[in-house]
Amino acid sequence: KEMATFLDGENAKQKIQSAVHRFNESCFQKCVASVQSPTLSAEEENCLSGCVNRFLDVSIRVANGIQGSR
Amino acid sequence: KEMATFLDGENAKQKIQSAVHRFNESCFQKCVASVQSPTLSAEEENCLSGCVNRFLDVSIRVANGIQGSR
Amino acid sequence: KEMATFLDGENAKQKIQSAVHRFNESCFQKCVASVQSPTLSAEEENCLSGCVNRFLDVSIRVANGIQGSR
Amino acid sequence: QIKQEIAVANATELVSKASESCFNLCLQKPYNTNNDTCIDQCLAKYLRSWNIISKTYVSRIQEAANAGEI
Amino acid sequence: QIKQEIAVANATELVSKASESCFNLCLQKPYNTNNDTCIDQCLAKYLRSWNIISKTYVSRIQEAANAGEI
Amino acid sequence: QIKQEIAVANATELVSKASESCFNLCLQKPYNTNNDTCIDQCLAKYLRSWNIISKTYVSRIQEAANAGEI
Repeated sequence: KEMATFLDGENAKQKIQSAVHRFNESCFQKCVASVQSPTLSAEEENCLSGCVNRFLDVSIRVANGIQGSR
Repeated sequence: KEMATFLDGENAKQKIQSAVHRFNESCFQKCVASVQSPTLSAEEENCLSGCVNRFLDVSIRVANGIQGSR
Repeated sequence: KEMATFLDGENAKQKIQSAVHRFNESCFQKCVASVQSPTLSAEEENCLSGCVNRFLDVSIRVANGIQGSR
Repeated sequence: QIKQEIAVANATELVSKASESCFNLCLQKPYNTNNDTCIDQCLAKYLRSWNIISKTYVSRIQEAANAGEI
Repeated sequence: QIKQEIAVANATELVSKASESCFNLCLQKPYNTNNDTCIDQCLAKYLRSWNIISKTYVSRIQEAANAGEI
Repeated sequence: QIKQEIAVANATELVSKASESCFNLCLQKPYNTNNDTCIDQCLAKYLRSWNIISKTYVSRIQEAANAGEI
């Protein structure tokens, strides 16, 4: 029983990590066009957080839309 | 035995569904460039069915070509 | 025990094959722009081996960089 | 229960792929605002496209099966 | 031990995705020379981006959980 | 039997990746006609590329092993 709870928790953590990898790959590509310094510009940071927030908005809308169309 | 047949059938269905997801992702990207209405134009529909048909033609030719080259 | 050694070996081979598939997909796309003949030009061959060599250099540098940053 | 797991996996895959395609078609940098109308129309198109791809693909498999090719 | 396997899987994924993004931003055909400064700066940016994406994503999940949506 | 399963998996992966690359290099919208000559030449190039990538990659691993790095 404790093992199952532990595994569920690890599983959830793992899903979150995978999602962050996927979002970061896609948003980094969209928001970071050049590498002149090791820090992100304010514009890039703004773009990155917008990218992940809008992607979540879209995913929720799409999921609801698909459920509604059934 | 019945369970095995059931699983084989589900497995085949699942493979087909996965292929449709893959084809749709790729062909939608190639054929649909703008979203001004919720319906597909005749041109887009023609492009989509051409895309999946040609992709299957190419896959069959490539599979035969690889077998022949052995 | 022998079975385990056999499986380890097959596993390593499989990992190498997967990496070659991945590198080839990416480097072919970067280095081969047209298909006028069935042979690779000297320029394309040079680009392909450069691509995989540089990709390995980058991966090693990134792996060391990540370990160092902990 | 296996059927249900497959259905869930398919729905998840559909949400994920439709969201990515529609994000790319409907949103622009720096991703500060939503565009719900575009997302809804895009999703409608994506589902229609899915149906075309699925029908075309399944009929090709049917043909091949009837011709004894598979 | 499961925790450790997940950590290794995550590090591998991070190395692989960061390497690909930074290869694309820092190297040009025919890939005959390295560009270590660019790779180091790119990796620094990639890790900073990862932190932003991760923080934003987790706080969205938190919000949704607090609102009883999930 | 495990060896055979790996061989099948590799062939499937090769067919799938070569088909996608060659589809993109040889066919144009709206995908109404085939281009078999282009596909055959593309496949020949893809397999030659595979050999170069594989040889280069394996020799890099060999070197690293000889130097005691892995």
